[in-house]
Parts: sequence; structure tokens; C-alpha cells
Amino acid sequence: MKVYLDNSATTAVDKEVLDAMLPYFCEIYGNPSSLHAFGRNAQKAVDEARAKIASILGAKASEIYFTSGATESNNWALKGAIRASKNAKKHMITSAIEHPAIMDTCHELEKEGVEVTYIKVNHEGIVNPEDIRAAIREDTVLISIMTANNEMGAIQPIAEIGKIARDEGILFHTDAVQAIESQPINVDNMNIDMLSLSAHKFHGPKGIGILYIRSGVRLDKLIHGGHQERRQRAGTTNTPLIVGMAKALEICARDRDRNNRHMSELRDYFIDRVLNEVPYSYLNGGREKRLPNNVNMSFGFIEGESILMTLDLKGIAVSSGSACSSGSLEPSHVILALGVREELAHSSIRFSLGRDTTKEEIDYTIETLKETVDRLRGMSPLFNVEKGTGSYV
Amino acid sequence: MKVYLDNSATTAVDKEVLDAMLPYFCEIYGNPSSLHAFGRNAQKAVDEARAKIASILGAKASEIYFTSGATESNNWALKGAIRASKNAKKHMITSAIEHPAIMDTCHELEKEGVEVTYIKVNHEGIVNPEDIRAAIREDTVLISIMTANNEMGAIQPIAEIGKIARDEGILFHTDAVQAIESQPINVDNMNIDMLSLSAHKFHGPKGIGILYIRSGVRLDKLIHGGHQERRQRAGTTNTPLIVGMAKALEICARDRDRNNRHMSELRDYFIDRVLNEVPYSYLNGGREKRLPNNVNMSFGFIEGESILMTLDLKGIAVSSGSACSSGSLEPSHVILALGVREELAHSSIRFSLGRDTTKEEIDYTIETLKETVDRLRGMSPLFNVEKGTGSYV
Amino acid sequence: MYNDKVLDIFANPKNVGEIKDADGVGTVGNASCGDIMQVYLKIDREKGIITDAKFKTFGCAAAIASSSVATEMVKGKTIEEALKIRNADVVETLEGLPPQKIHCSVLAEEAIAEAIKDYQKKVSGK
Amino acid sequence: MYNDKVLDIFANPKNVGEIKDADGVGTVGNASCGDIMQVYLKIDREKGIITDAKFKTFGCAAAIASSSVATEMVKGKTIEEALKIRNADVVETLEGLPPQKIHCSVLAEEAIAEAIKDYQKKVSGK
Ligand SMILES: Cc1ncc(COP(=O)(O)O)c(C=O)c1O
Ligand SMILES: Cc1ncc(COP(=O)(O)O)c(C=O)c1O
Repeated sequence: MKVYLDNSATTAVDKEVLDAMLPYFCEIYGNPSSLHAFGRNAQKAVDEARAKIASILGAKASEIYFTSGATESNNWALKGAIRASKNAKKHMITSAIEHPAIMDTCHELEKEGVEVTYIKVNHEGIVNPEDIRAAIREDTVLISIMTANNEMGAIQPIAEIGKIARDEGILFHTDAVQAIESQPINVDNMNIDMLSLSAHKFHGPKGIGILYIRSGVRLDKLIHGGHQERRQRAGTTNTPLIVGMAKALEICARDRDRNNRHMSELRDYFIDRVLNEVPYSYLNGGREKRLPNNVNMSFGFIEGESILMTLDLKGIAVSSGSACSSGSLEPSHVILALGVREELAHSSIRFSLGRDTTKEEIDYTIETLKETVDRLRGMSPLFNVEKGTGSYV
Repeated sequence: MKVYLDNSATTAVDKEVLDAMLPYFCEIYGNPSSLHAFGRNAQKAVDEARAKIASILGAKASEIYFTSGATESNNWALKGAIRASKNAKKHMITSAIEHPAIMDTCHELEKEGVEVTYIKVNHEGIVNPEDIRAAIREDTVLISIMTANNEMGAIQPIAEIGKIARDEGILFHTDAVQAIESQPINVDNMNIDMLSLSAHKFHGPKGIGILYIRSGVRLDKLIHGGHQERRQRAGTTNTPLIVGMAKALEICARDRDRNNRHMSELRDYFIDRVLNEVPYSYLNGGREKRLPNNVNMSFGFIEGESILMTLDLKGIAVSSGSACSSGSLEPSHVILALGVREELAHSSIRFSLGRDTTKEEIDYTIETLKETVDRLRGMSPLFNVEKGTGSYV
Repeated sequence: MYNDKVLDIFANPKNVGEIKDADGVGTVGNASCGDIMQVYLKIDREKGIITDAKFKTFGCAAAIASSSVATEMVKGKTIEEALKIRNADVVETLEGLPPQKIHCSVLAEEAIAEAIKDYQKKVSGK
Repeated sequence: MYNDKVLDIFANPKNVGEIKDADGVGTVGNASCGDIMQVYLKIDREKGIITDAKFKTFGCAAAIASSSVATEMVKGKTIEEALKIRNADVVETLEGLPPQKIHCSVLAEEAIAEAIKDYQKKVSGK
């Protein structure tokens, strides 16, 4: 059996999405910037896609900018806003649990002299909006808080944070990459000034994303060149992928409620059974305000990557917050931010469900997980198999 | 009849390329960074693509970095090299005929205090390597000269320039976007340190490109985030497009000689007939050292965009160097750099042939062009139809 | 970029040509900027009514379409009425122009005004 | 990331377990870094030959595969020979490890050395 439980890493392109893209590779291939009919036909498709995406987000078409993905969107939003600011000193606020595309960009900005406040989260992984309010300074240019976390699925109080930012006249960006599939977003109601998306996280193609930029917000450009995207993002307009992204977003908005019900049911069943049936298993993050597709658990006395690789031997794809998976020395900064001790952070596994995940797949995964945990505890110097107990020395 | 003569703007994706990509959208969709089999299978495809591309360019696989296209590659090469330099003062050399992705990036760098020398070209559009040697200063960090021009197809003496740069210990970047289809490139023989490509210019997909970076060359990152691309370019690895690009490059290298013969024959036939049969028609750029697919001509007393739009009415897709096509006030900086007067720069049309262009299409284009020129001269206040002569007042 | 209306008028412009014995001729723009618009008017001096209008234009599709629309608009109008035509009226008839092409409609407004000025100079004896 | 050999050894590691009456036990690494490797050696005191080796490891696939390879390598070797085993030898047997996983092979080298040290301490009467 093949079970893909790594939908937060990337998703399969939807067949409908692929079909929508296909004509734009070999037939309607013109450059949308060209004036002739080949170009105009492509431009028309791009315009329609932009309008569709805008309407789903409650934005104007002219506020949607296409990028190569959320990493670029996040880079552009943060660097663009900070560098466009005329403040002598510059400060920004983000959370301690952001994706590397935000974190690493913040570290780069710090090198450039920007001060960054990283707001802590509670043990459920949630940012307290009051902590953000308290962190605001005279020279705060930007607040960037993700809509939902990619590792343990905590959904953040974005509307409240947006309100605070608006009241204080500070730009508010949110990385909505993981949230968009399950959480309806309206940029006006939520006072969002900038928002990043990547199509491949919601069954669209890889290599295309958006940055929503509220009209009136000025960002320095990240990528200079031709006049595409209202002169704000240069590079030949990517008709097929843009069409694909719009179709994927349309499907995701259309089926959101049904998919959410389906996934959250499976998620709860999964968590309940594992907590019951696997000793020394722990849920990372809270059960409320959790993405319907996210299960993140730690399994005491064994290491995450070896759990991942053992599940892989049985055809099950998951990811892990262990340092060993990422090639870094520290385990996931997100799991640590929950207050989980390092040993258990090294033991964390993310099971990210998809809209097509079945109960059968989940049952198979639970049974395989139990075997896996037993196998690895049998190898672990920290676990006493006879007694069925373990301890970190 | 539909005739696509705008292959320098973008090309149709090759059917073979599309077929190569297809499995990676809905089947082998895993994230190449993931450790499980879904990820490993994708990673394998990426590794193979990288190796294939590297071998075609005479590079090592570890020197090939995937980007969202040549615009990003050019931005990264220039900003990355300049910002990584520890020089107190920084100078770079480029040409007066570069693509906006270089030009606009240079203007941005100028704002940051970098001095840029724009080397002029002769009336055939060629940079003299000695002019580059003469422009080198103590603080010169980088030379960036395109391999061939996108508007009038002039092929630059890249190997000589590479030699000069190497002798002087200065980094050498070349934008090879337009050249790669017809010109074999070997980064070692040509002393190239960095090279930009965009797949959609050689029948690959839009939204993917490469930056070749010679090992040992250190660039600042443009896009921060995850650890992809040897930690130099963050963002989820784009398996299908990478596979497509490698296939497209393979086909282009494989069929290069045959396609070059075919296109240059049609090109010469086209130029000869038009010069003979259309009064007041002028070739922009020289006939030697010209890309086999490029025809760029000016037609006196009529404006380029209206030529383009009239040809479009007859199903023929071309582009124009007129200000009117680009929405800017000045006509093409490239055509002006040839010493062409402004009036004629406004009248320039680029016909960029493809490997599938037929003689029949060219004949139809020539006949239609003649009608078009007549029609527009009939409307022009600068042309006397009875006498068949014109003058710029 | 262009809407269908603009493309259609560009494909089939009205009033192309010169009026040999025009009562007023206006020329605006210049070749090095990529636009020259020349408008010819035939005017009934008694009634002050424009009876015919033609144009010759060196320029882009928007310039040619604007010329066609503007010359069409002024026909049958009094001089006063013609002088009230604004570029926005031309744009409206074209059902919109891209922002960077608005200047073409301005040229058309100006060419009409220049042609009328030329006529008025002639009439006022000069 | 991992080659097939590593995956294969990880899937079927040899010498997993403890030796109750081991002559030398070496433990290296720590849980908060994500790796603990424990090696048990049975040594023929007369001949100075390692007759059996087992391991228990908390760690990633590379750590487990390295443990398997290293314990397999030392069996039948004299102490002197075993001490000459370098992490590079482990990597070679694994047909390569990703750069960030090389430290796992180093841990294996160290665990063997620690176990031998433990044995030598015991033998030298401590
Ligand atoms: C929360 C979050 N932000 C940003 C990204 C970056 O997206 P991409 O790799 O498509 O640029 C990801 C996924 O990797 C993510 O989960
Ligand atoms: C010479 C040259 N460089 C760079 C580019 C930019 O390529 P892209 O738009 O694919 O980023 C182009 C094409 O637009 C080009 O012709």
C-alpha cells in the first residue's frame, strides 16, 4: 500500500488543474506581453486567472502579483516593505514559528541592520495578539505572522493581529501557504496588507505563487527587468502555471467545507487511536485551532528520521522535525517553540493528510506505526523492551 | 494562415518536452527534499536533469542552480556578485544592448552606489572586447555581456571577453538566453563564470531557468529560505519544469546544426527579398554574427506597432522595437545603440523564426508585409503615395 | 492590451486620406516620438459646420483608431461643438485605451483643435 | 538522499541488541543531539580477538546503518585492527553517506573505540 501523508510538503496536481493547464504549453503558448493574437489569447487567460484568484481572496485583480512561489513572495514582502521604508531605524515583528522562507529572510534583514522581534507562542503553538501589540515600537515597519503553521498546524488569530496592525498603521503580511486549503481568507475583513501563497500546496503546480499587495502599499522590487506584473515583478508571465493555480484555488474554495469535514474526522480518529495505543506518544500542538489535515506527534526514545524511514519501507510518506531530516544540527525550531524538550523534538513526526486520504490508509498507517515504534524501541538504548519502559539518561 | 514569428519572445513547448514533464504533475509529485520514496523518486529525476544540463554546457552538476527563469538568474548573478564583493567601491561593466533584466538590475545597483560602464556596440551591434579591456578598473567586480542580443540577434565575442575577464581576475557573467538554441556553449572553453538561461526560449516550459555558477564563485543569495539548491536558492524544487527544461536543452543541442541550417537559409531569403522588394526597408544589425533566426528591419515612414498590428490581422505574429509596443516613451535602446535614427527605430520589426518555420510561411509573410507597408504608407503623412517617396520633415 | 473595438477600428479606419482643398489642416506630434497626426477639415463657412474630415497618421494602432474616431465625431458638428470634444470622448467611443495609449487620444483632440485654429486664422483674413 | 545500500542496511541491520555479559561497552552521543550509539563487544582475552559485537542506537537511518556496519566490521578482528577502523571505512562500506550524515559514521568509530577502552580498563584491572 502506498500512503502519502506529506501533503504539507507538496500535493499532487489535481487532474482538473492539469487539464486546465495543458492547452497553454503547446497551443496557446504566446507571451502574454506580446501584442499579437498569440499573446492576447494568453493574456486573456492570465487576466481571467487573476480575477478569479482576486475574487476568492476578496481582493482586486490589480492587487494580485504572480511570483515563482511563496518563498519568493515572502522574500519580496519582507525585503520589499523594509527596504521601501524611509525610517532611519527599522523594526519588524514576526513569530518564533515561521517557515524558513520568513526566518532566513529575517536573519538576512538583521544583517542589514533591521531589528526583528520574534514573538513566542504558547504550548499549543498560538501567538497571543497582545504580545504583538506590546512589541510594537515607534520604528516598527512590518508585522508578519503566518496564517497557520506548516509543522504542527496551529491556526493563528490573524484577524485580530490585522486589526492591531491597522490601528497602529503598520503593514501586516501573512504567509497563508498552509492555511489556504482549509481556511477561507478575506484580505479586507482580516486587514491583511500582503499575503503569500504557493500553488503546489493546494493541488496546483509547483513554481507559481502569489503575493497579494494591498493597493497603496509600496514595496521595493525583488526582481528587476521587464514590465510584467504592473512593473513590480519582472520575468515572462507564466500562463500555464497561472491558469493552473487559479483552477486549483477555485477547486479548493469550492470543496473546502467538505474536505475539511473529511480531513478533520480522520485527523481526530488518528490522534485518538495513536495516543491510546502507542505508549509514550505525545501530540505536538493543541487540538483546537489546528489545521484539519495536520497530525504532529512525538514518540519517546526513538528518533524521528528513523521512524520516517521505517514507515517509508512500508510505503508511507511522512516528514519529521528531527535535525536528521533537515541536515541541520538542531531539531525543528517550531516543535521546540512549543516547549517540547529537545529529545522529543527529535522524535517528532508530521502526518499531513490530504483531501483524498482514506480511513483505510489511516488504519494501515496506525498499524504500521505501532510496528515501527516497537522495532525502533527494540534498537534504542533508552528503552527497556522487557519492562516496556524507557528513560532519557 | 497563422504564422508565429515571435520565437524570441517565447516558443511553443515541444511535445516531447511536455511528455517528459507529464508524469511529474500527478504521479511523481513528491517534494524532492523529502526523504521518503515519493521524494526520492522526484529527486532522482531532478538529479538526472541537472547532470544532463551540466554535461551539455560543459559544467559540473553541482554548478547548475535552478531558478524561476533568466530574469531571476540575471538579478541573482549581478546583485549576488556585487553584494558579495568586499570592495569599498564597486564597478561593473556591461553593454548598451542588454535585456531589461540586466539593464534594470544595473540601474538598481547604481542606486546602491555601484558604478556601471555601458559598453557601446558598433553599427552591427557587436561589442569590441578591447573596449571592455579599456573599461576595466581597480574596483571592477563583474563583467556581464549577453551571448547574443534578443532584438537584432548580434552574437557577441564571448570567448574573447571571457579570456580578458579571466586574465584580469574579474567575474564574467553572460546572459545566454537567446543564444543557446543556436550557439553551442562550453563554460570552460569560454571562461564563463556565470550563465543565465530560460527554458521557454528553447521550447521548454515558462517559469524555469538556470544560473550556472562556477564552483568557487560566491554570490549573495537573492531568495532566502529553505535549503534547496545547495542552500543557495530557496523554494520547493520544481520537478516537472526542471525535467522539461533538461529535455528541451537536450533536443536543442541534438538538433542544433540542422535547425541552424534551416533557419539561416530562411532568414537570408527573407532579408534578401524584403530589401529588394520593399522600398525604404533597412536591416538593423549586421548580416554576419547574427542569430540564424533573427530578422530585424525598419520600414521608413510608418510606425512599428501599426505594422505589427496589421500583420496580426493577417495571422502573423511579430514584435516591434517601437516605444508604442512597450508602453515606454523611447523606442528600443538596442536599435538606437546601432546608430539607427529614432524615427527608424520606431519603425522596427523583429521577425524571429523558429525551427518549425516553413518557406511557405515566410513567403506569406513577405507578401503580407508588402501589403501592410503599402496600407500604412497610404495613411502616413510622411509618405507621398503618388510619387512613391517619403520624407521626415 | 487593446480591446476589440480598438482593433476593429484600427483594422477598418474611416476618413483616411487628405482633403486637397481643406479649409483647415492641423498637424501634431513628431516622428522621433513615434506619432504624427494630421487632420484635414472641410468647413461650411456660412453655417460654421464641419462637412468633411480626413486624417493621415504615422503612429500606433491607438493613434490610427483615435484619428478615425475623432474625424468621425467632428463631421456635421459646428466648430464650437467640435472644440468641445475631449480626448475622454475619443477614449469612450473606443471603449477604453490602455493607460500608456491615452496620449494618442490627446493627440487626436489636439489635431482637431489645430485644424480649427488653422481654419480660423484663414477666415480671420490673416 | 540515501543510496540503496544505506537504505538496505537500515532496513535489515545486523547485530541489533545487547550482550549481557559484554567485555566492553561504549556509549557515545546524546539524546538532545538526536544520536546515541551503544556498542557491546565480546572479546577473547587470550587472543585479543573480538568474537561478537552488538549495538543499540537511538538515531537516524545513517546512524543505525553505521552501527550495523561498524559492529559487523569488528567481528573477528584483533583489538589493534579494530582500533584502526576509521569512519571513512564505514562510509565506504555504505557506498557513501550524505555530507550532513558523515558524523554518524564518526559516532560509530568512536563507539567502537569507547567499547575497547572500556574493555582495556577492565582488563588492566582498573
Ligand atoms: C508556511 C510555508 N511558507 C512558505 C513555504 C514556501 O513555499 P515554496 O517552497 O513553494 O516557495 C512553505 C512550503 O515550503 C510553507 O509551508
Ligand atoms: C536576452 C534575454 N535575457 C533575459 C530574458 C528574460 O527571460 P525570462 O523572461 O524568461 O525571465 C529574455 C527574455 O525575455 C531575453 O531575451
